[in-house]
Amino acid sequence: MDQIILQFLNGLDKGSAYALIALGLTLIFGTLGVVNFAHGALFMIGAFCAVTVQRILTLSTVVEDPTKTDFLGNPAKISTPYVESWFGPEMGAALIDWSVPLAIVFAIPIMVALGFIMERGLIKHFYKRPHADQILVTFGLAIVLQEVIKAFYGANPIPTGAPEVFRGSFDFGVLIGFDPNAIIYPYWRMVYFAFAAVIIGAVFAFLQFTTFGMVVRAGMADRETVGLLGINIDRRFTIMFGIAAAVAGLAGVMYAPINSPNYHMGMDFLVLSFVVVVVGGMGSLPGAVLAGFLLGILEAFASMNEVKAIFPGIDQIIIYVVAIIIILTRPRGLMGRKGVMEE
Amino acid sequence: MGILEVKNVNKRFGGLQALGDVNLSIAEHSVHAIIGPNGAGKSTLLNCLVGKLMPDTGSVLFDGQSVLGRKPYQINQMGISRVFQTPEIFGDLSVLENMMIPCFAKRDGSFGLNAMTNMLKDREIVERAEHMLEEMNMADKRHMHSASLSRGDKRRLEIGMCLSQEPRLLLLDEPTAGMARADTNNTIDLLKQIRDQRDITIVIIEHDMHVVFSLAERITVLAQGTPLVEDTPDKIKGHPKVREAYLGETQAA
Amino acid sequence: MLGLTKKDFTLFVVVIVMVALAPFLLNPFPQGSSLAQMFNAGYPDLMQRFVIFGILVIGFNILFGLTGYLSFGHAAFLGVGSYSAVWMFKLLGMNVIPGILLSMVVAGIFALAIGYVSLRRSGIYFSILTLAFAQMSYNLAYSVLGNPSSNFNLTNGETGLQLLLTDPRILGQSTTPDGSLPVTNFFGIAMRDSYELRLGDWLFTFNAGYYLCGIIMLISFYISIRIFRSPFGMMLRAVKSNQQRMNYTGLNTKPYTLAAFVISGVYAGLAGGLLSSMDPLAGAERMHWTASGEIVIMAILGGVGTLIGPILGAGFNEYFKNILSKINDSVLHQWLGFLPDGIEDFLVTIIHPFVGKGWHLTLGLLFMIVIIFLPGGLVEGGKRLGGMITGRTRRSAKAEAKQRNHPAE
Amino acid sequence: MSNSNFTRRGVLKTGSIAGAGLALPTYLSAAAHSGFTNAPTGDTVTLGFNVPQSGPYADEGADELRAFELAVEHLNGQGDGGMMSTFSSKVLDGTGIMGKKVDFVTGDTQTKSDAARASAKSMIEKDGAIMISGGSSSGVAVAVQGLCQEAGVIFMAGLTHSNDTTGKDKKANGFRHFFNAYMSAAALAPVLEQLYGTDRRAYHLTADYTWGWTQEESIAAATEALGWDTVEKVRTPLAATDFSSYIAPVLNSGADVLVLNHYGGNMVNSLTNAVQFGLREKQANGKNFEIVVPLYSELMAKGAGRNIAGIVGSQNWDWKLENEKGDRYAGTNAFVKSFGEKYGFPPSQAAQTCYAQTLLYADAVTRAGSFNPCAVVEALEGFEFDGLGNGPTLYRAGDHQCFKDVVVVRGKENPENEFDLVEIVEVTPTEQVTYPVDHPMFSGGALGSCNPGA
Repeated sequence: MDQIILQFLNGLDKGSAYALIALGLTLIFGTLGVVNFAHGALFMIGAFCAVTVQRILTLSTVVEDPTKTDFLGNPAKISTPYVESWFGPEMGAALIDWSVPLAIVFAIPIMVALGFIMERGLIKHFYKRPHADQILVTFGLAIVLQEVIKAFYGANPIPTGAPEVFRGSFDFGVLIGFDPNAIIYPYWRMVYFAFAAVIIGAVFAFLQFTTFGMVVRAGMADRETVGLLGINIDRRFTIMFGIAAAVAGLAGVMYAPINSPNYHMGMDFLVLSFVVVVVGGMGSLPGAVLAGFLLGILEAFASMNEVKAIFPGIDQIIIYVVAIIIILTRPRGLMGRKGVMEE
Repeated sequence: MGILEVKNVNKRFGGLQALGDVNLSIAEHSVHAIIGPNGAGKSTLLNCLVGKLMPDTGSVLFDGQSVLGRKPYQINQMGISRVFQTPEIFGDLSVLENMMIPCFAKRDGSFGLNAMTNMLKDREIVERAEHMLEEMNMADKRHMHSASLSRGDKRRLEIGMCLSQEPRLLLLDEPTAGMARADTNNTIDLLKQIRDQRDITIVIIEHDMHVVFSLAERITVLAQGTPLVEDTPDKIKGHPKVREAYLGETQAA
Repeated sequence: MLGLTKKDFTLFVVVIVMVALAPFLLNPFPQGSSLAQMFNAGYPDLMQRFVIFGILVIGFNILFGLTGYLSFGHAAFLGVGSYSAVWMFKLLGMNVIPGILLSMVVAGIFALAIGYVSLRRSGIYFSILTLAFAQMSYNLAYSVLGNPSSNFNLTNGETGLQLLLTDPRILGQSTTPDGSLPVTNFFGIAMRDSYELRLGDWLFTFNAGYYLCGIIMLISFYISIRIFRSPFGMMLRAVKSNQQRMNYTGLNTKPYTLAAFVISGVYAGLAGGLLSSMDPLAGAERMHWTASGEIVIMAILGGVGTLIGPILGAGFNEYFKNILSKINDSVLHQWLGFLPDGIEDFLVTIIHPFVGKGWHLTLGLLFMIVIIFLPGGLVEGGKRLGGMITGRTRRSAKAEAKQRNHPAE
Repeated sequence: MSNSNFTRRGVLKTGSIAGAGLALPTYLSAAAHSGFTNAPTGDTVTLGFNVPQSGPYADEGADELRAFELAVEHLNGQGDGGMMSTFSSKVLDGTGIMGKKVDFVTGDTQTKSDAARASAKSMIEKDGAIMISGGSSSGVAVAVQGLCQEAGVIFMAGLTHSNDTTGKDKKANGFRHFFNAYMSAAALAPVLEQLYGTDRRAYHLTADYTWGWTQEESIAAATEALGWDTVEKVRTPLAATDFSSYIAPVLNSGADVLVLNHYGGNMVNSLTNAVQFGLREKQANGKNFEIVVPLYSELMAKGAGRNIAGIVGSQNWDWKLENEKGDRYAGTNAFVKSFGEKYGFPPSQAAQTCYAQTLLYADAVTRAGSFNPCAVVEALEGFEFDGLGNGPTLYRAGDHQCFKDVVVVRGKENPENEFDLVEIVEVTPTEQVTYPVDHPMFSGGALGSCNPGA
């Protein structure tokens, strides 16, 4: 029982990441009708926003310390981050410690701007092109983006820690009557789950309760009619692209402490998030979120030893097995609409 | 016994009774029109005839054989061809190729792994397709990309494709919907020509009374999923129930 | 001739000549010159890859180009074919023919099974189904099915399935008299045998394996032309164009798409079998989704639904992949050595991120450029070029490009 | 950087023949050359350095490439000579190899068997490389080693740690300087005993592919010999990025040690996740919970950041070795100095192994007096040497594996700078990590006979 609760928690957390990425993908697909293979790259760039903020905060003055030597026998260099010399050691250290949450503030404008540039500069020329062309050009863009990141940051993962207060884990088990250590869960992952819930909630609320959101929803349902009403749907869709990019970017920023960011993390998530979107049903936002959590939880359960003992290797393929079963039994995924992407 | 016998067909969509106890008998070599206001169940009925929908109860017999439970392509192979409201043609293919496809379907059946012959060297098929194009007055357009045809030409092509299969029953779903008057008249002439020259039964679903009365020999009026009355055009024109239920509205509008 | 129209026959002859003379065409620079080091592609391995991936994409194009069904898991068939062929070399003997035949059969069976299930859906749902099957194959081949210490080591996991001195090879020999592995051969002609021709400063290599692959590629290409021009090919295009009309014209689309899927699966299996015949080691990576993606890229780069496009796309991709990754700074310095030092260093710094370890970046940019500016792929580029030369207006070339779903040359 | 030391081996070869006029057909195979593949005929000899330049191991590949370039410089008499001056064999004189200037070509393995083989093939077929070296994964090493055996060139393995490379997949033309999983386990066992005692219960998380399996087998055997229990061995998918669902059950499984048989990005992520779950602060069975990563590199330590602190693992070599453990490890400082001065940071163990392999090859050729692979094999088999940073080392004839001391390291709690992430805990002497050629973990293959190609 404790194992099941534990894996359920893990699943929620995996699911949060899947759901956030899938949500952004679906926003873009639902509004613009574009299959964006560069979405994983946006997630990755978000994570590197966190890395960059950490780097900026740790930019240092370098002085030579004659009492120590470095590996070549030259005087060692002592570096002091500027923030520590500006704001005092304590405040400076705190800023560095909180660099990931701080990065959110920086990531939003960067990601929105990146989204605008992508949409205006590239994607809009592909609205009328076949989906295969869209996939290919965005895939090319994804490669270019990740290679640019690689050129600047290298291929090695870059450790990006969560603030000190969120390190370590919380013992859930004790809370609900299990033995100590039976159900432990890291604080930062709880933060991530809560963060994902807030973002998802905010996106839905935005679409549900604002005029802007209403127009966009109407546009998702029937683009031409809304266009006929004299509403400039294109500009709104551009903004939606920016929002989707920001959602992916924020998912990446907050993910950085969970796994050290590396340049190909976007590609690692890309296929999975597409499976999530399709299982959820193309163009359905609730479907994407539901499928994200569903697949995350199933993936967590499949990695249990008890399950693997019965089906060896099931954790390698569970996502795909589930995807195949769902697509075959529900022709348009969990909540997909008819006629979307079936041609 | 007509060529098409529809008996006690019922179809519900959720709480909506789309078809209620429809009985219909189409005589061979006749032109039979089915009319009715929007939502009367015309399209649902048609879809039940061609295998797109499965009625909840009842039977549909074509030439004594049941069509129910068969796939659209199987029903087509039995001798029923369908013309759609908006012309359904192979837009990526040339006009000639469009015409060849039904010829192959007629000769080779629903599937043929005929992968190693050159289709243009298949004299029999090409001649048949060319002949049909001439009959449709489209021979000069044979190498055109069919998506670039005018709407009237697309309709002619679609009808020609259906006819090239030599069907015994031709179903037309509002063949002149959205057409300009001139195109409509051309289509009427074409259909008349088919009716007069071919050994064929035609069922036409139509909104345009001008078309119906120029072509049909018998008319069934459908209202709320049930046949209201069936008779010859002249009788239908004067039928009080029809005027009330249907024509009155049209004339008023 | 050969049942082809004059135009198709001309194209076929051009391809024959290209394949036959590739060792010359791909080695335009004299051996030893600085340009030769990087730009010459006339060595056996790369030439073999050109034609083998050509076969793969020709087959993929029969499915994607004609029916419009975008399989995102085609690499699975390549992998399955590769494994089958290596197993043949392990169990039976080193003649490539049984290996190639088995690879086609096994890939065909796989394609039949996967296609039967996946073709129940269309559009992106179909793509994701094929992707899911391929990723499952990859993951299982990499781990569970490839554990050397288990009794069921089908794929040898990460290392890849390889020949061992202890393999039975019942129709051949387990080891050669001098204690090495026997080499793959075609009735005695070793695949790696080459004939070298020197003409002045030029060195041309004629490799037996390349010519075997080349001949098989020509046969595959010929069959694909016949399929394109056949009633079957037209039906496939009709499927892409309007499935509804197909159904109401008495045609059952499922066997058509399934047949196309199996044919292209067999092509992929053949390509896999040939890869193994040229180099008898089959790695799981060739089934990874990025490998499937690469097939799609090659098809679209070349020109979807065209006859020659797949060959161009495969050649373009393989060429740049191999060439760019091998350029390093010392090569750059050598090329630019004629410039003054300052400018030379500056240029090397500029070019550096795009070559060697940055080859992905350049390839990504090339993909984008081709897709953005040549919606019909390289074939369209060729047409525009031809148009410019013969003085036709760009407009007409563009108009033609709009009809690129037609089988063009 | 404008010294273009690039003349292709073909220039002279062709030049000498060009006089003969045109068509001079020869079979590449037979005796047109000196009886072996790619016999160098001009005044240069080409080596092929096949390293991961793209993919997750690209940084490690870049470091290998730096070492190769340095080695080539030193062989050609440029730079300060590095370990050539400390190397026990003194036949290398800075004039290239046997008077032929050393040229090299580079390629990208992408850490994929297929791509690595294709890249090596192009080096052999197109560039005339006579030796291939490099790589950072065992799958690639085994695949390329097989290719070199068939093609008749020498393969000097780079970073490859699986037992199979010199075990069941060993080849006559292939040589490994790097240590292996068995040696890691044998070296770690006494240290683990000393640090954590003999009454421990271990939980293994293992990357589900060849290398992971051999390491799991080796470590489990070595720790069980100490008296440890193995609670569970769990295989994790290679593609996994989030290991939470594998880590979470560990604490409640009755285990008190977690062994991570992961490498590269897998290891960085699984270790990060394990620390996130607070495993290192927990108690189990009344003891502190411990994490062991049997093999990790400097780059992985860097990727894991401060999560690596206190984690015990093994390495082939460390740049501080000579400073801390004395001049048994001579050569280390010479290498660190020339590498550090050229590139500005200390070399990794991958760089050291690649540098040593290049020198060893050059030395073997010179001692043999021939580039013929069979002569080189003969010169390397049973070769005992010293002064390449690892102490006295033997290239064993039976399996072409180097036997030398193994370094046991631990992540530093408070690293002073970004290069100083690990501290040396112990150096386990050669005798303790040596095993017989027919050890069960290495059985099942045969070297076969050397293949000169031709």
